[in-house]
Amino acid sequence: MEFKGEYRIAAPQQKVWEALNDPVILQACIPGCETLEKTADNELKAQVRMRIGPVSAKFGGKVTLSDIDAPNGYRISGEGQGGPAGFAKGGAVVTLRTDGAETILNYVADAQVGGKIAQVGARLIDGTAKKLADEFFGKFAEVVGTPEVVEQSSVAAATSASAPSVPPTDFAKRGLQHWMVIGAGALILIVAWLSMR
Amino acid sequence: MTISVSMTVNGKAASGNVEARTLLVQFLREHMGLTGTHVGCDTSQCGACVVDVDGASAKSCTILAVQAEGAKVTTIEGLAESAEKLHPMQEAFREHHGLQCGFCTPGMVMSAIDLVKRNNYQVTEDIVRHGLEGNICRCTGYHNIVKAIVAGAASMKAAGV
Amino acid sequence: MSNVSKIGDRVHRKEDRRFLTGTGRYVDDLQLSRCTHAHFLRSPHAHARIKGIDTSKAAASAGVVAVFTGKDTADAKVGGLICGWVVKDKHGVPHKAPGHPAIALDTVRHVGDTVAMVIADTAANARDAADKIEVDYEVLPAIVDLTKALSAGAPQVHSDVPGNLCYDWELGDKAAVDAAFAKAAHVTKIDVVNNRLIPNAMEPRAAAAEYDRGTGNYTLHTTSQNPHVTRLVLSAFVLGIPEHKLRVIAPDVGGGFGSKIFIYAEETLCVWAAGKVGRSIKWTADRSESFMTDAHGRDHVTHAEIAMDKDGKFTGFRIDTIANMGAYLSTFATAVPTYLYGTLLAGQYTTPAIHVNVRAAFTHTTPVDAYRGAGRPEATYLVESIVSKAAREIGVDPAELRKRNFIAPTAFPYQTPVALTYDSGNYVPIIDEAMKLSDYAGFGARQSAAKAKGKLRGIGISSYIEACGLAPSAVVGSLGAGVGQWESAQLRFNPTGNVQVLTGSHSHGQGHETTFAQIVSDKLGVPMDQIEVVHGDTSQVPFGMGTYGSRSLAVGGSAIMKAADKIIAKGKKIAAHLMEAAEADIVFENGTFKVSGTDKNVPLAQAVFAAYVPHNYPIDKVEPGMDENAFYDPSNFTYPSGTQICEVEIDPDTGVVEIVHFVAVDDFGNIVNPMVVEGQVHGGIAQGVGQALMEAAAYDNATGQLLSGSYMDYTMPRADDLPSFTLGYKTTPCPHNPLGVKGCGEAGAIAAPAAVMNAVRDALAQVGAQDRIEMPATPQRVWAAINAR
Amino acid sequence: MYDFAYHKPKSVADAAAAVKKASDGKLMSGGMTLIPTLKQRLAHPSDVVDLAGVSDLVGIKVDATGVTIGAMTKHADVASSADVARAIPALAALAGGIGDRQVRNRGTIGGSVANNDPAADYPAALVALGATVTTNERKIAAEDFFKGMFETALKDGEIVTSVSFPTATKAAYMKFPNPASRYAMVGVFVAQTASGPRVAVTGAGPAVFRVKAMEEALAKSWSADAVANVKVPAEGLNSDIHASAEYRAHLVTVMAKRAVAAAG
Repeated sequence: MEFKGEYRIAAPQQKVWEALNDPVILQACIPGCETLEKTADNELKAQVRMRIGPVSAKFGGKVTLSDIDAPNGYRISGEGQGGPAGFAKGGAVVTLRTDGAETILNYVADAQVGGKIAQVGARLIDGTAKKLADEFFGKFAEVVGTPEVVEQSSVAAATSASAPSVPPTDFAKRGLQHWMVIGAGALILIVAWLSMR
Repeated sequence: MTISVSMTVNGKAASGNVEARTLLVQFLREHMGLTGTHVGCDTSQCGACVVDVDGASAKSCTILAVQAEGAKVTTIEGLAESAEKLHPMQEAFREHHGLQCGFCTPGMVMSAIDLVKRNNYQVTEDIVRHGLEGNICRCTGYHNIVKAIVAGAASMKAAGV
Repeated sequence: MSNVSKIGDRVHRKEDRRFLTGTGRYVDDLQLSRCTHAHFLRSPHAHARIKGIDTSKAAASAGVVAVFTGKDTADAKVGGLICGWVVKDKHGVPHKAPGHPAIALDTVRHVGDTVAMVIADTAANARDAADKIEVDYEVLPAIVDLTKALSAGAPQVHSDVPGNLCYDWELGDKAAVDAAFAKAAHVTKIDVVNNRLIPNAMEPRAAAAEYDRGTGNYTLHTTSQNPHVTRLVLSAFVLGIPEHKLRVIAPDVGGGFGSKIFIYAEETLCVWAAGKVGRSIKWTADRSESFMTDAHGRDHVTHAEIAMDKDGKFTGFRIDTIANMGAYLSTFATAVPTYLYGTLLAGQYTTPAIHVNVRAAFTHTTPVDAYRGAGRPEATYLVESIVSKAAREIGVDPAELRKRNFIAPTAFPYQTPVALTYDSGNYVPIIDEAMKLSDYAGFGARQSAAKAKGKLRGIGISSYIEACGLAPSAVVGSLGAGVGQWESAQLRFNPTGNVQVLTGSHSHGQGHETTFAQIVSDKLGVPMDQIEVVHGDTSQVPFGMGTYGSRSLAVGGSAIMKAADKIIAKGKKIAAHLMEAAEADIVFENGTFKVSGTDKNVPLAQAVFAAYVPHNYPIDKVEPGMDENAFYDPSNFTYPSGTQICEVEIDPDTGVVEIVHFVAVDDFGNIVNPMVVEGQVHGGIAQGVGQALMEAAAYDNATGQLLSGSYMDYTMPRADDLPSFTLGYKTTPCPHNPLGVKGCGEAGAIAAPAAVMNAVRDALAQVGAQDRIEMPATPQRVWAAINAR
Repeated sequence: MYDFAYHKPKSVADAAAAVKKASDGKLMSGGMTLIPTLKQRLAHPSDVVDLAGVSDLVGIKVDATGVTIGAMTKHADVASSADVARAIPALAALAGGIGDRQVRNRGTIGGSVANNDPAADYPAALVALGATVTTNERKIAAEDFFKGMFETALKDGEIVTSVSFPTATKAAYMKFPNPASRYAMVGVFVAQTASGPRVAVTGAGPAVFRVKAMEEALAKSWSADAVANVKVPAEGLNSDIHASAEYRAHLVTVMAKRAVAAAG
């Protein structure tokens, strides 16, 4: 499963870069995130209590940053262990570029799940990713504000019955925006969440 | 958490102390020694574990023993009148070679009986094929199972069971 | 049931009563005293280095008796699991045989590879404890895509197997094939994928091991198709327990389809650990484990070309196949894509020149081995697909093209260009009967009617040949088999006249308790209810080779016939003495010894009684007792053949393929019990249809994760996926075994994939999509084929 | 399965209290999803609160305006109810096609809607018919109830007590099952309701959704042909080894067409 996207963020590049590296912002945006702490310069440790439907479990994740090119981007990779549920891992190359007073964020991310969750929950892997993207978005919108999407990608969000009049593409845009917020470290946590189903 | 459960199994009172997580099929197999009810999968699809709970077929691998508190449970061991006289559906399976390795058979027979009763003893090949949606057999290709159930429906009706 | 049965009677099965009343005894049904339970920790990764394992929390967990890792088994010098068939490559070099430890030592090589064994007082406690084992994995790149496994730069599965190549094998005359293609009037080419299947016997594998400290004896109750072979391998190669100290019992076994032939890590470890902890250990796989660890089947990719002359006669056939071995070599893995595949590529045809090249590759997937048909379904699918494609290309009816190329009935024994000598057969009457039963002539009208309602109808033919009744020991030995391929039987009469038939074959659904009893009843005139067939216990039954490859009746049944002949011969001596006649004058008919030309007679039961109570007995000439052994080693394989015709209707809106009619006409030689044979054919067809339309083991190419790891995603054929089948028979008896039988267990699964897929392709040809579909032809794939641009 | 504390309260209030009191409590109705999840060790609740003891959650009431089904009513009972078959035949037919016979004998409407599996059948009926979900605290319109994948408007301790379906002049449900699991790969429920035509799709996306374009087409002309050319965008739809998003999008149109034809 691969995600990519491009976003225009109404903030200067340095500020976006800092947000990408701010565990406090990230923890606030990740539902169920119990701890998120820097363990070294390029390493974060996280504990996430995650629930999707009947599934509920605790995941431990480790995140590593590499190819750091401040404030232009980095590669982030990591994995989460969910005990008997299996594991999730992933990585993303995130790049930032200034466009006037705003910042364009690009990412190419891949996510993998394994063990029991891949074996019995194949049908839900992609959907879970989308759902989690949506959850991040909602939370981030509160925390940071509403950025603007310039282009869509393969990631789309839930077409919820609660807003039936909105065509799926609008939801897709909303879903995509999450990724800007999620940025780096959070992606891995999302992946860890995926691994629950 | 240990809980005491009581139910009626094959017409006899049965009780035991189980963990909350104990499944009905585990209670039947491990506490009661009724090993005719089998476990063939872990996602509630194969139907090897089908038993009758209060007049309806059910997958005993997806019911907690505590959920069956007070229930009347019938397993494959409770069908035949005697060692010599099989239930008409069991007899139909034998007559039509509706089983090979025998592992799915108890669940298949229990489902078949429920299927026949719910269709008021009037079943066609098509009804039977669709009615077996919750049971998997790997040996027979279903051909003879279907024949057996159609025939078994008629003998159940004739026998009034 | 106090009747005498004859060969050919539809006798109801003796075994059914216990299965129907829930009193069968499968391994998991056993209640052993002071029994502990094992749980195996599985690798969640397809390829990883184990940097460390911390079992301390697991060992301290409630109820835990022991925790073992690869280090423990290595320290205890537990041997690796073996492959029992040595295939020599095109240069005469034996296949690569990398190590296969029962518990991974430092590297895991497929999802589900065994990482640790936990033994606890209950199954739940064992599982709770396994959750607490901490494994530090360094995840490594994995290769699961067979088409890329042999490419330069592919991740290596074993450091001692360069390029992942297990062997590069060939058979046939390459120069003759090249010459045929040089002169060909037409060449048809095809690329096929033979999809990986997961056997899914309904009873998951299980083991219950006991160790008796007083005697040092081990007992393993296990879900095996061949308990003696299990004992042999565990004793001689893996555990070193003397063979006479290990008893292997395969009680009622809930289906095998090949997957229970092999010697697996879990059963092995239960035996070893029972000795180690001094208590009984039981393990029953859950379905998830079955998906990950039962040997899978098939998994080939092939390019093939067939050359024809201007009359549509096949003149040359060349085949290039890559076969997946998985991460390790399972017990008979190497033989499947070679001697059970390459040798069958002549099919029913006179193609004079055939050359096949098979490269076997290691990948980070569950090991692949024999699954119902084993090699022969792959061969049949290829041959019958390319023949139907050729017929379409040259504009000849596919039935006609087949008939044009069939081996003539007068040509038997027929030597093929790929090693085998077919013993008997008559193919035209079979296809004619199949065409009649399927109303082949009326298909055009049905296709038009379907078209009128927007549906695509197609009809497909598959004419298969198989080599079964495995087989002459000398032949398989020369080809690399590590075991003989005879079968044993013992007829043990009791003084009161009833008889136990001990067979080295093993029934796990095939009905031996009935058909073998029928043979004895017919041959010796003993009533069915006086006969009991005993199998599956190494301490009761003489060494036997077990059941696979449609061999039980042809080889095991023949051994019973041979033992019965010995009983008759001995009985004649006793009867001659009792009737004061010359032995040469004694005839045996309907269970009675008679003096020829007189009305003097001695029933068999009386001779038996005399043998056990030899008061009036020719003790100087004959030993007392009536208990005869026989070992039968056939002089050739048997060659069942047949034609299946499948008719499908495709809904182009959804891509759903419905099988509207399925006909199978087989030549199984003589038939002992038609009811049982029909059941075997039905089940085989269902598995073949499953392969063609729905079943596939799906791995994620990037990670090696098994995505079809439960019945949520692995499509098992259900009752409403299948029609009722129409069956027919034509018989040419096998000329070289005493029953004239050929074997029927695999035929359905061998022929059906090509019959179904040829029908699907025929239907799709109406929209030009016939070459865009592979097995399994799922609704999505059919829809995509129709709508491809 | 990990062990847990088991409760079987006799009232909705007691059930709500029990689940609130638990550190990590789970409500169980039929258990058809929860128990397999627990067996796979994908959840580790401290407490399971079984609603089977709450007898007033079971039953079907039919009047001139519609059908009200108690939360603990089993699928098999909805499927075989002559009253439901008379009032909203498509609903009875849908219930008769959920899972398999044994699942229908245990699974309940309350459990199904509260779980909101993306491939569940009932949500399509609720949304298409404009049903109302009643809980121990309030009434929620179906469209506000289903929030996303496995996500509903239910708050902690809130318990579905019944679902009320208004009748429709025409309605039908067509399901294309996943070949392996038999869950809905795509299911389309169409209804001609008092407020106009409604088309709800399950299985195809992360959660049930309506297809406005089809509804508008049906408003103009209630016929299979009207929806036959309405394409649903593949973007955002589910994709797995059985069906790509494109194939699912295509099936939505095919199933919608068939559902309209079946509804008459």
